[in-house]
Amino acid sequence: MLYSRLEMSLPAGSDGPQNLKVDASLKISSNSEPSREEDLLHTLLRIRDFESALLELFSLGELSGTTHTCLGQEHVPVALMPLLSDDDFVFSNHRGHGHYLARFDDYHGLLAEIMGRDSGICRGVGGSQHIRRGNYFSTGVQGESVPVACGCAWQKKAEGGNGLALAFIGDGTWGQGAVYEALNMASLWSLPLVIAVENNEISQTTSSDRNLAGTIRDRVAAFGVDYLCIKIVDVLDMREQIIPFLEQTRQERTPLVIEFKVSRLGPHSKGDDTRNPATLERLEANGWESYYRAKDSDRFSRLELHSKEFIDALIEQVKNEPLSEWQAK
Amino acid sequence: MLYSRLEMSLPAGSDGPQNLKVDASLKISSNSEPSREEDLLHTLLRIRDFESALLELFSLGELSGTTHTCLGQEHVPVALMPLLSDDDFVFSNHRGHGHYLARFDDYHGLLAEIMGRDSGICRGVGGSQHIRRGNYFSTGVQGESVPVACGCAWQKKAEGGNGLALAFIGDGTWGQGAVYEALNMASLWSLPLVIAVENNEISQTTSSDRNLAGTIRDRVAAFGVDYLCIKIVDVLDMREQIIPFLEQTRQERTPLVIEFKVSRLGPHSKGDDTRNPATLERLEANGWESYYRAKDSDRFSRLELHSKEFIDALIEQVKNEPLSEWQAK
Amino acid sequence: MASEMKERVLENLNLALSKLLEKDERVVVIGEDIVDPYGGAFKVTRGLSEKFPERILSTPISELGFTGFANGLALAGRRPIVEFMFGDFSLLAADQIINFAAKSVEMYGRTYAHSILFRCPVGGHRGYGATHSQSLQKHFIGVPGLDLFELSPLHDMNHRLPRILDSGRPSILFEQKTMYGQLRIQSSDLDNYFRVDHFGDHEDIARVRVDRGADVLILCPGGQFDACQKAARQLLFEHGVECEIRVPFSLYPVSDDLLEDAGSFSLVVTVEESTPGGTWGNEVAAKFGSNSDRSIQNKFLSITAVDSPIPSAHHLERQVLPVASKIELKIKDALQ
Amino acid sequence: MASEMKERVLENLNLALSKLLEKDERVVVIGEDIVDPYGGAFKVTRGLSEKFPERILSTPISELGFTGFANGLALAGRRPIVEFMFGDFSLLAADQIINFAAKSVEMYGRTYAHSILFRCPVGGHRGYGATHSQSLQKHFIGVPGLDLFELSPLHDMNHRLPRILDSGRPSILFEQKTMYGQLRIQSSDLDNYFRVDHFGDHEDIARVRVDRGADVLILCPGGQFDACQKAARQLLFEHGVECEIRVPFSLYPVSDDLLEDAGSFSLVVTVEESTPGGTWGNEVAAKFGSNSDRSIQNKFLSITAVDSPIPSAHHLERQVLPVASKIELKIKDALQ
Ligand SMILES: Cc1ncc(C[n+]2csc(CCOP(=O)(O)OP(=O)(O)O)c2C)c(N)n1
Ligand SMILES: Cc1ncc(C[n+]2csc(CCOP(=O)(O)OP(=O)(O)O)c2C)c(N)n1
Ligand SMILES: [Mg+2]
Ligand SMILES: [Mg+2]
Repeated sequence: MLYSRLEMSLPAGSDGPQNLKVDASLKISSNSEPSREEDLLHTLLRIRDFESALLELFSLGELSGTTHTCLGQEHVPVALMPLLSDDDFVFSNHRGHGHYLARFDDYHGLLAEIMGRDSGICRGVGGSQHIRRGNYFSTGVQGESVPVACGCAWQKKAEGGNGLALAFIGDGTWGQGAVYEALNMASLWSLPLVIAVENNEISQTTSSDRNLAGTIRDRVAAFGVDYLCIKIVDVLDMREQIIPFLEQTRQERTPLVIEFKVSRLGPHSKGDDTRNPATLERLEANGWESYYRAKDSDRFSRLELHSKEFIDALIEQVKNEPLSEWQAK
Repeated sequence: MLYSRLEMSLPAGSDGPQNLKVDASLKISSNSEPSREEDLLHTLLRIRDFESALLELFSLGELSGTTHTCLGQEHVPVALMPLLSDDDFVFSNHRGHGHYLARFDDYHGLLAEIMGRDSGICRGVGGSQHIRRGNYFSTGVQGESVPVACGCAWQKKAEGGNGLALAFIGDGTWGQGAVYEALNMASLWSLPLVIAVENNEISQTTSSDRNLAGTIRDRVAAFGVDYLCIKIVDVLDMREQIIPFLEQTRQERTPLVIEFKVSRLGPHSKGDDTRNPATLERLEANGWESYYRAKDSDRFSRLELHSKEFIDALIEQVKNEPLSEWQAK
Repeated sequence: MASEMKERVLENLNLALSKLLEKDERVVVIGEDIVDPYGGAFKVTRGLSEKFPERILSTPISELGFTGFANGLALAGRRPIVEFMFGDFSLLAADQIINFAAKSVEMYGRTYAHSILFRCPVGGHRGYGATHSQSLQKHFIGVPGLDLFELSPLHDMNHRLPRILDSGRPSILFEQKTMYGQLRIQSSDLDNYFRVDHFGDHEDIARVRVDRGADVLILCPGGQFDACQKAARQLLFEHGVECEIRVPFSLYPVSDDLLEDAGSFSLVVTVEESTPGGTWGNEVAAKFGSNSDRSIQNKFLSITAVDSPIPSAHHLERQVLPVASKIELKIKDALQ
Repeated sequence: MASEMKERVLENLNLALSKLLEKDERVVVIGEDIVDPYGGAFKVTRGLSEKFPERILSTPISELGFTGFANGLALAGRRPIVEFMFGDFSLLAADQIINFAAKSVEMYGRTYAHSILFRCPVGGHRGYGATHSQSLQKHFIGVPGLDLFELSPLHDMNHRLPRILDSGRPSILFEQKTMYGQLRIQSSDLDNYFRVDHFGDHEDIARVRVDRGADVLILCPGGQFDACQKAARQLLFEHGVECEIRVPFSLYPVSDDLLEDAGSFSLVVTVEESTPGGTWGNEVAAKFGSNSDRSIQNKFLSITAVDSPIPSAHHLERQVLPVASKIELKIKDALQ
């Protein structure tokens, strides 16, 4: 089976680029396979623990700068990434650790980057928000990457083949005009651009009813762009919903917006959450953690333990590495 | 009757500000009154002749710079302006002569401005595209004025009263992200902002099917903003369609987009029309000129003569005026 | 204000905003996440939305749009203060700042008041990375109609904020992020050695020196004062070099006063966090070049960051930014 | 190219683009209304879309968006050339230029090629008014990773355009609108008096002079060459003052060569159409100040436009812009 092969080929802790090439026309079978689900749950947990560890390191003063964890949203990149080939372009945003980890399975490179070590993806120069590896990019200015991804999608189409460019943005980023300029071009020129919206209904501290009029669905439709809404947290089921749409984007070279209804369970950055605990509790109850824990609580606990150990060991390792010796030219 | 009073109070060639205050809750009667229609036809013709004269002056080398005439679109401001009070904000754009003339009935001030005379509205500094008079503004950067108008609308609402801000844009200007940023704010904050779209289906040389995906109607609706489409050229009938919508904007302080389906009969600027003559002929046949000529050809010819004389005299007058003596500070 | 009261730069700015909102109904504050309880990414607006709920507008993530919105308010006679969460994002609004706000003053053939203040948190040392750490002051120098100011621990904002808005000219206030938490310098003694006074129009130039007749004149925007002061102390104690530091509130136009008597120093130094090229220091140097008596053989030194994006890692940031030890070293070298 | 063939600046640029498109499949041209038969507001791209229909992209009115789009092409290995219809609108795309294109070179800890060229028609004298006439070069000086160039009648673009893209660095080419229609200067004799040669790296600095040992050194971007040349003739014939004019192709970084031997002139003048403040002239002066032997008592004069928006009316434009007669006068005054 395609996906088990894929995930088998991602050794935990590996930091080399993985060949994630996938034949998108292949459909996955609907009955979930335990081993596959176990793998992806393990990935979900490791991303979660990676993020939690960052917050911990911050509170201990061992990290500085900014970090936007994807706590509560881990399932989005875990669902999406195996559906992309490594020639596809991916544009992540400020909340991008999960995107990177799900794409490259490279926990070491990202932690080293955030901790300013020489083995960091970008030698500590990029940091949490500015990552580049192959066709994977992130940057810290909201909305900036959507027209950029549009250009990459044009190139994918010009090359022939079925490549695409995917950009992650949040709900609040629909405030940026650049998003509409890009939607317009992608639609006019029929480009294989995918915008993956992680709609957590909040931007920093602003709830989306206070910064987003109307709906994302309607905004997308108004530009003649296809739209898919994903509300579930079961990763295999998510993939099943997404695959035919991605397939269409690849075959027809048409843009697509996928809106993921998700919950941000952590602070915006560090310790800057203005929401009340009851709200957070409600959000947690609907997240993938509750879902997978309920599905098989033994498995969950076992993997959780593995994951924690893995992340703890990682931190020890990276801490002991030398600081980056990058020099400005 | 309200509108006859209004138009009577606009002496031809006057260049002082006119009090155009109107009680927007007043409805006009549906049976057209000859005297009123005669007045507005006269205005239509004078704007047309003003614009034609500019093109002539350019071709004679008596004008330099740029000019974007509103030939074919004269009925839009002629319909709209009497529905605004002079406390309302108006934002014109690059194709703004008709907007100004319909608002202020000040042919002299505008021609003097374009010809760099001291009696010009802005002493020749602003020129064709940068006009300011009271609450009336224009500027040459597409889309720039929409968020600005949004701010003025906020102020109108904050003041109480029923004031509004209106911004003219073209169809091509829907390419600008600023338009969406403003729509979003206007909708979220419920502001009395009116966007008057003069959709002539072309931007400079680009037809709108090549730069506008989807429809303006849908884009507006996606932001939860009211929308009205005006396809007719009878000015009194246009007003009748518009009034209830404007009224709602004033009373409820809600944004509104009015899309006017119009034809640009002249070049984009001067002599830069890449469309074929057959297309232009077809467009002309559907314009207000054909319509009003057919309605009463004697009246049309009579007013046409008046108008030509008026504009000819105006040009003679302005030509003989001294150049602006503005000094940079 | 009693000189003994300890006040942080952030508190001073916050208080000045609060007073301004109280005194002047026309003032409106606009930006992202600026309402309570959050009070803005750097807490500059904390408490304001509770006191003035109608006039603190938290916006969508639309820098160009909300800057345009603020320009509209200014046209309508209000006095908007726009907060960019990071000064870097002012580039998204450059059209509204340069082609609209600044143009509104003179473009229409008469002089119009257009009271609007853009606030730009700038600078590095916070580990935010290249798109959240820049000092873009220089890119806004020389726009007709646009004035530039910079926050400092030496300048009380209580009367300066209203003054900016009273000027009727669009203005940008740059605010070094690392400075928000610093204590203001309110007494005339900085310590046992250095003394503080103010001179020039509106007492806008703060001067810190041991005595008249220093060897070196250091000119810096408020954001660099801390580093310059540390460098000056080292130069004094380690090398016996006396420095006078002048910190103008107005970055542009550069006031003539800033260079008063500059010819009497053996070295004139500008320090800023910008990358090289088109710098504020060049602007000062040009003014110096045209004003001063060139027969005096004094040298001019411009200290900036390295020509590089600002890295994220703390230790790498220090490598490219003009920290105190580098300032000290460069001045020492230049004196030789 | 035979030196007798008369070629306009516009034709040269158009031909250079055409050849580049032909030789390098990676090149894509992007902008508003750039396809035939219109061929762009200033006709720079005329004929290109007929020859290369797939690679000339006429865009919606979306400066920020299409600049971002072009950045995406550059990431994907293409070589986009972006035309802003008016350079003034580059401000709408400042974020993509400064925070994305320029950052792409070094922000990720390694050096990446990011071949992209932004073309900005600039300058006044066309009666377009304040938002369509600016010379915004100076605002882009000093961005790490970003190089600035300016078109001139003295510089053949045929090999220079490919060179810019080969550099792998984001670049802006400024193009004075009034210059498009001017004849290129292809012979070594400008007329019976002035001679032309080129020197420096890539022969990038054009030098126009009567002879060695002129009194005045005029440094100007290509767009000001015409006015400077006229002023130089007047100075020579009316006042017996000899000027040497140097026109660099690269505006920033300022090449050391530009100031070669500058200390031997009694007056060094920079001329540009920008408003005062943060000018290119300041950048040159700073370089001069740090390079040259200060014991030489030569003077430095910076000539710019007046500190004002550019008016629409032709006669008012001339009042604020640095026309030949003003340049002549200012140089004459400075010599006294
Ligand atoms: C242009 C720009 N403006 C403001 C910011 C500051 N900022 C960083 S994240 C953020 C909120 C983003 O909200 P959303 O798009 O919903 O993404 P989320 O954080 O919820 O994942 C803001 C305002 C920024 N990075 N870029
Ligand atoms: C930001 C910006 N980009 C480009 C231009 C150049 N330009 C002037 S008018 C125009 C076309 C506008 O089309 P549309 O909005 O449909 O208005 P119309 O001219 O048809 O009335 C363009 C591209 C401009 N003025 N501003
Ligand atoms: Mg969000
Ligand atoms: Mg149009």
